[in-house]
Amino acid sequence: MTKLIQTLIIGLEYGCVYSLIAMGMVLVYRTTGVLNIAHGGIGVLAGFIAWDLNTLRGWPYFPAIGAGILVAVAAGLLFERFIVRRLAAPALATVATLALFLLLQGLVFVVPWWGNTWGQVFNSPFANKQVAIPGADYSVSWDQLILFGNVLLFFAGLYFILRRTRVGLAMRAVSDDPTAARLMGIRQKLVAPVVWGLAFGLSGLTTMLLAPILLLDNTSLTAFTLKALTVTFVGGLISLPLTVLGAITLSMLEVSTQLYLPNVKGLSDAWPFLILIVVLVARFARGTKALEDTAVAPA
Amino acid sequence: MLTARGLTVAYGPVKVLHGIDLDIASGEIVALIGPNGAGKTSTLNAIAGLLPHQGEVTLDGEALPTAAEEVVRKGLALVPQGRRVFPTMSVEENLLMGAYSKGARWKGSDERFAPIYEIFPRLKERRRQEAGRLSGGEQQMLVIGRALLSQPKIVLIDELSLGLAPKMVLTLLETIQRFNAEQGTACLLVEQAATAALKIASSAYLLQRGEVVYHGPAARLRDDVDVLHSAYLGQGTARRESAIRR
Amino acid sequence: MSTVMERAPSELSPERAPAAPKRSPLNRRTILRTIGLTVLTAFVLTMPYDMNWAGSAFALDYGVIIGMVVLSVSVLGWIGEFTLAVVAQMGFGLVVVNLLQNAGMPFLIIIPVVILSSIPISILLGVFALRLRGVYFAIATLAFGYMAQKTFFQSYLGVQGGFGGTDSKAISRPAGFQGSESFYYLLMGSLLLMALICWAVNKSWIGTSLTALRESEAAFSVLGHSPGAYKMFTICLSGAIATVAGAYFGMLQGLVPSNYFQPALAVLYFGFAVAGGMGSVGGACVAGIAFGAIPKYFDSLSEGKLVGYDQFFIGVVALAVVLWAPGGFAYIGRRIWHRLEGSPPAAPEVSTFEIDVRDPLAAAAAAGAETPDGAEA
Amino acid sequence: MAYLGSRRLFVLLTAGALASAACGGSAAQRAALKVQSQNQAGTNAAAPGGGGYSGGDAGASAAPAEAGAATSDVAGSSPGAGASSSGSAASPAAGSNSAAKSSSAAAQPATRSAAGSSGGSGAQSSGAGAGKVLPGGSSGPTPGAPTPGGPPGAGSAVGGATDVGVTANSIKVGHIGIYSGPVGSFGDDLSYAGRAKLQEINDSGGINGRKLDVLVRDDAWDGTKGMNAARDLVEREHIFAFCCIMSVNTSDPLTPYADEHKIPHIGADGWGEPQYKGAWTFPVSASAVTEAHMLAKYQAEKQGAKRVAIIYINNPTGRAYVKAYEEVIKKFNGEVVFSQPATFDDPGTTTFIAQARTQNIDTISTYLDPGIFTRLVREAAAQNYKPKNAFSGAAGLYFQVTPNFTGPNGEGTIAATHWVTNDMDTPGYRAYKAVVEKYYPKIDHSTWTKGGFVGASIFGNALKSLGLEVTRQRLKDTVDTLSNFETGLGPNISFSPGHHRANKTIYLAQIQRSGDKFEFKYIAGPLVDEYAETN
Repeated sequence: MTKLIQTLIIGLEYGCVYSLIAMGMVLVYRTTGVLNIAHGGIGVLAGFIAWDLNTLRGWPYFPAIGAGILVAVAAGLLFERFIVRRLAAPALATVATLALFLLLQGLVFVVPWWGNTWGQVFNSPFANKQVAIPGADYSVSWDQLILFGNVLLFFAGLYFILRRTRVGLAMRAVSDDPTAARLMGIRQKLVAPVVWGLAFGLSGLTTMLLAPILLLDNTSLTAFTLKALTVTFVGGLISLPLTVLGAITLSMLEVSTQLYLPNVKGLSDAWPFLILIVVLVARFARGTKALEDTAVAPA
Repeated sequence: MLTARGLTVAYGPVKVLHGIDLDIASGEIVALIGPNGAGKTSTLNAIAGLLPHQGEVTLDGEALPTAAEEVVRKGLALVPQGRRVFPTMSVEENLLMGAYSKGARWKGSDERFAPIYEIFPRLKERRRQEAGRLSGGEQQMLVIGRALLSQPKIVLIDELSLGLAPKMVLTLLETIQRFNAEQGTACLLVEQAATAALKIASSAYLLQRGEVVYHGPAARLRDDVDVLHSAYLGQGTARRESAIRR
Repeated sequence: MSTVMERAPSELSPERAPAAPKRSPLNRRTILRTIGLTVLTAFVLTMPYDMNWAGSAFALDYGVIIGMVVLSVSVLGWIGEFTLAVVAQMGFGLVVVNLLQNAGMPFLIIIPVVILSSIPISILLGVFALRLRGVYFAIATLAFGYMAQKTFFQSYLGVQGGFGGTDSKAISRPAGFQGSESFYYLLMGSLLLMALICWAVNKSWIGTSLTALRESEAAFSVLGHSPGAYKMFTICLSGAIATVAGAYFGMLQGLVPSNYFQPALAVLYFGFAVAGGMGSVGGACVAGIAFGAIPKYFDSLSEGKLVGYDQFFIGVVALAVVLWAPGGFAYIGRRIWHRLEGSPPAAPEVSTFEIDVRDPLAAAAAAGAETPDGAEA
Repeated sequence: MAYLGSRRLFVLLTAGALASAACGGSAAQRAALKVQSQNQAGTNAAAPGGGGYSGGDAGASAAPAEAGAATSDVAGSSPGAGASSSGSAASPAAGSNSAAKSSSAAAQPATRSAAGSSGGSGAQSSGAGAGKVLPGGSSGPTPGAPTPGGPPGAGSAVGGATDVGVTANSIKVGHIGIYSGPVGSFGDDLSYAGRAKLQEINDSGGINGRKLDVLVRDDAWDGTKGMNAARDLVEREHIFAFCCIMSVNTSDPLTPYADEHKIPHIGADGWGEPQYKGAWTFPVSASAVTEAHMLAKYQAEKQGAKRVAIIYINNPTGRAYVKAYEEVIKKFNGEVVFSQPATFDDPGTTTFIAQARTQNIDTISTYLDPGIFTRLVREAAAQNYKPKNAFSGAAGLYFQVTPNFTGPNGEGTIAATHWVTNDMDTPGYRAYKAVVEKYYPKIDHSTWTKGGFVGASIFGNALKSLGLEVTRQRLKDTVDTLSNFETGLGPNISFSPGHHRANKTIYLAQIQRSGDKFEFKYIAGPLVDEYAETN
């Protein structure tokens, strides 16, 4: 019983992390056609700014992480305004996010007073607090609960924005058919900043949520980002619910193989690839067209 | 109302429109016909701001912007080829996007959609359904309805009939005619299957190899089968018939 | 025209540049080319000594190997794809070398076997390429690289220390090439050979077919060609280069822990390839050598205090390239060369990357934008 | 063209980097710059002595010399010790065997002449020293034969036979530290203690008139990088010897390399077993195997450990740690139920803890750095789990950062260390602390800082005892017969040829609460490893 609860909670924890990152990627990809590789880099930048303010400058915790996330949002807006907008093709913008990723990972070392940055402790005020689960010899830490809560909030928020708000509907229209969206009078110039700001802010938020659970360093999101990328595949880089489903499935599979089949070495790390093959075969069996970037035949 | 002077469009080194002139009066239905590759779609896309072009396009004497998202705000709506609904959005949401340029909100949307639902009752039945799952005809209704919701002075419709049953085409054309009569919305119809369009149009342009080879009353074109034939069958005949050029 | 890619590096084959009918530019061009080629050859031949002021010849060896890796990434640009599995392919090359050296095989047998050993993995990736395009293919290769690193390299090669899993012996350099300087000549020779092969392939009918394939796969297959075979060929070529690079990498380093085969590094190498000019042979070699060697030179300048600087600056350079010279170093190099020669500027190159494939109208616009009046001069 | 462009860019960028380091840099960065400028000063000082050793002045003459060195590498002889003089009267083959046999101090001169490499044997060596110039004679600035170039200058300053990396007034020493990488944030301290001792030697007059010119490199705790740095130091910078490298991942592969090139490495960290197989490597700290033995014994005897789980960094040392722990715990009827490798990018601590809980583990032992260890402990706390005997770990945990990172969750953790613990406050520890903190006041005193200090002390003493005749072979022979060197930090160090396992002593410390802080406190030791191999 305890083992099952354990599996579920750990699976959910990592599933949430993958989902957060993967959703940010899908959001950007759908609306702009750009694969945002910079996710890890932005998170690191925001995380270190918050850590700097909190531990080096003595800001209280919440204003510090708020500032970190704001910086991430601002970075998103600037990136959109000065770089993405200048690049006509999404594929070029994808490469630009890659450059940004390298730049930011390095930046953490370049700032002199951040010094050597591997593994900084950045505790939330809820460190070392946990809630026991009734009926099982197990507990969930507050930090984990906050992670779950935030993921739920983000889901709900995103759902609301995409369904009920003008800009959200515009985002969906753009992702469905950018040309038709233009014909409706939707200005990319207004949609794109929202998307980029949201995505970069999400990266920042993800770091803030993870830092108390893990340590903060310049690669803390990279490993997760790689797995999240494979998860986006499940939803074909389009469907948000499928992406989340894929994320949770992947983490559950990983955790349960590690806990129930500890002797099958390497299986848990092969899951991203195996899932990918399953998705491919399923698509193939259904006769769905091969996944590719081309959406519409030339007019 | 809508005028184009010297409209030129090129894909790379290949010119597809060689400086054509168009005039559409207020409340008029005009057909733009011609064979495959004559440049019809390019004309529409250029006017609507989807294609970079040279030449002057004005609406009510005012130069149209060159960006599609701005053109629609000036009161020109394009229904592009291929029934481009937003497939993952519901019918309602699609319609709402149509009203986007008029600052539409969910509030009061029912009243605003009412005229559309009245013309296309099928859409009302399926208002919550994903647009991607509608049939071809329904999708065409949706894109037309969507375009009308921006309350345009003129609507440009590209290949209304493509892939639709003749009966459905007829229904749609009748609807357009009705809307035109009731609201006074001008309409530029691009059609490859000319006969149906020519039925409701008052005047027509015949386009061939990027040039206007005929402009005049639609009825004449409709009745004079020879002209139409020559236009579609090749330039030899066309040159012989060039006498009819205005 | 929209998808013209750099076909041949000006550095390697300046005589291939389009002949411009000008008043006796031939003399000037011939002289310039002779000088350029001589300077380049001299520089390449003496590089370890020219650069000795900055650091050991090792850095350059490392750079040349990265040049091979980047070349392997860049070659895939011919079919309009990018791969993140090169790092895994390098790792397999290293493992093969280790096994063969433990079995006492000589160098001349090892390299052909390494090339052959790359084929099965390339075919596996090729199967993905048949079903997946663009970003999706990249993700598939990433998942493959991730699996290879986690399930195999980490246990076989260990972390940080090297060969933690198997207690194998360190890989040694081939006889006669033990020193960093002498090893450089072996590496540079191999890189030039690879570049030459790639260049020849790209110039042959295969290259022409690949261009056609990239422009329109449908049209290509309708004409009776098999897109699959061409794709598979390119992926095998790229895989063989990456695997050989991995083999040399093992020989250079001796002990290589698994952290050198993290999939995240593939993202870095892709960045190098873009900076060099995706699809370009010469650009890839130059970018790889520069971005590989310069940080290594930095390494010896400080006590690790410049550790993130290389990443930071590579990021800055990559961003600048994307913004101002999407054709990469290859494009910049050609422009400068043409200016020197006094021949008309190269046609502005647009890689497949520049077109929003989701939106045919935008693509058409992009294609049309540059043409009617000759666009930028 | 593009290449040139990018190079110019990089020059600019370098300038920017240096500028930013100079303006806003931390104390450590300024120290780094200082060392560099020192090095430069050393170069300049050496130049008039005859022959730059770095080949920094490129030019036509440098290239052939380099090529010569490279070919001699291929021939398999060492570039050091003048054995590269292929055409001279030296007999390179005579080298190591006879050296290994001669064990007494009295035999030293004989050994030297047998080795042949250091030229003449007597004190009147200046002429003989000149004899080991390359065939090329005066024109070729032989790597590492600086003194003979200018006989008058050499004569006036100091005499004595010299070797690669030794000039009239300096000895080039290579040091590789952990300044970046996954353990970089506390890894630099490991180097600072040894460097402090070397600096102190310089500040108190140097080695018989010669200053130590310490070239420092970073390995990012990565053996591959470390070996790159080592090759650069040996083959391009032509150092005389390595001193006090406290990074196991570099020391391990460096051992065979040092033997091959006959370069002394005094004061290695000794954590990895391969280091004890080297004739030219002299480890001063204890092996991870010894730590595992003593930890297992202590935990079995004092804590009743029966079911153990081990998480380890998957390098050779980590695997040896697991094996050694298992061997000893079995003798006490315990078992290692499962072990799991960890990596820095994805340590897998979550599932390790989850599995430990379901397997009824009473003791978790680790071979980790403080970073992953902290994640492990936090994970355990989040899951409301703590094994009965809490956590234990190899000397990698014995840092003050560990309790700082883990907070109350880490209470009860036992770590091994090879020297007296910080709270023992012996006179020797105070003396050590005084020297180290004079140069690096904020250092985190750990097993490794003490090891580095001891290594540097042995290096300095041995060099001093050589007099003016500083050769690699003599240094090796001297340290090889070192007997009962007083470290003042617990165990004393003795070497004999073929037996370099000098330190088999373990102290154990436990994280305990003191006030609102947590610190490592002495709980046991010195424990001498009775299971250790005898080599």
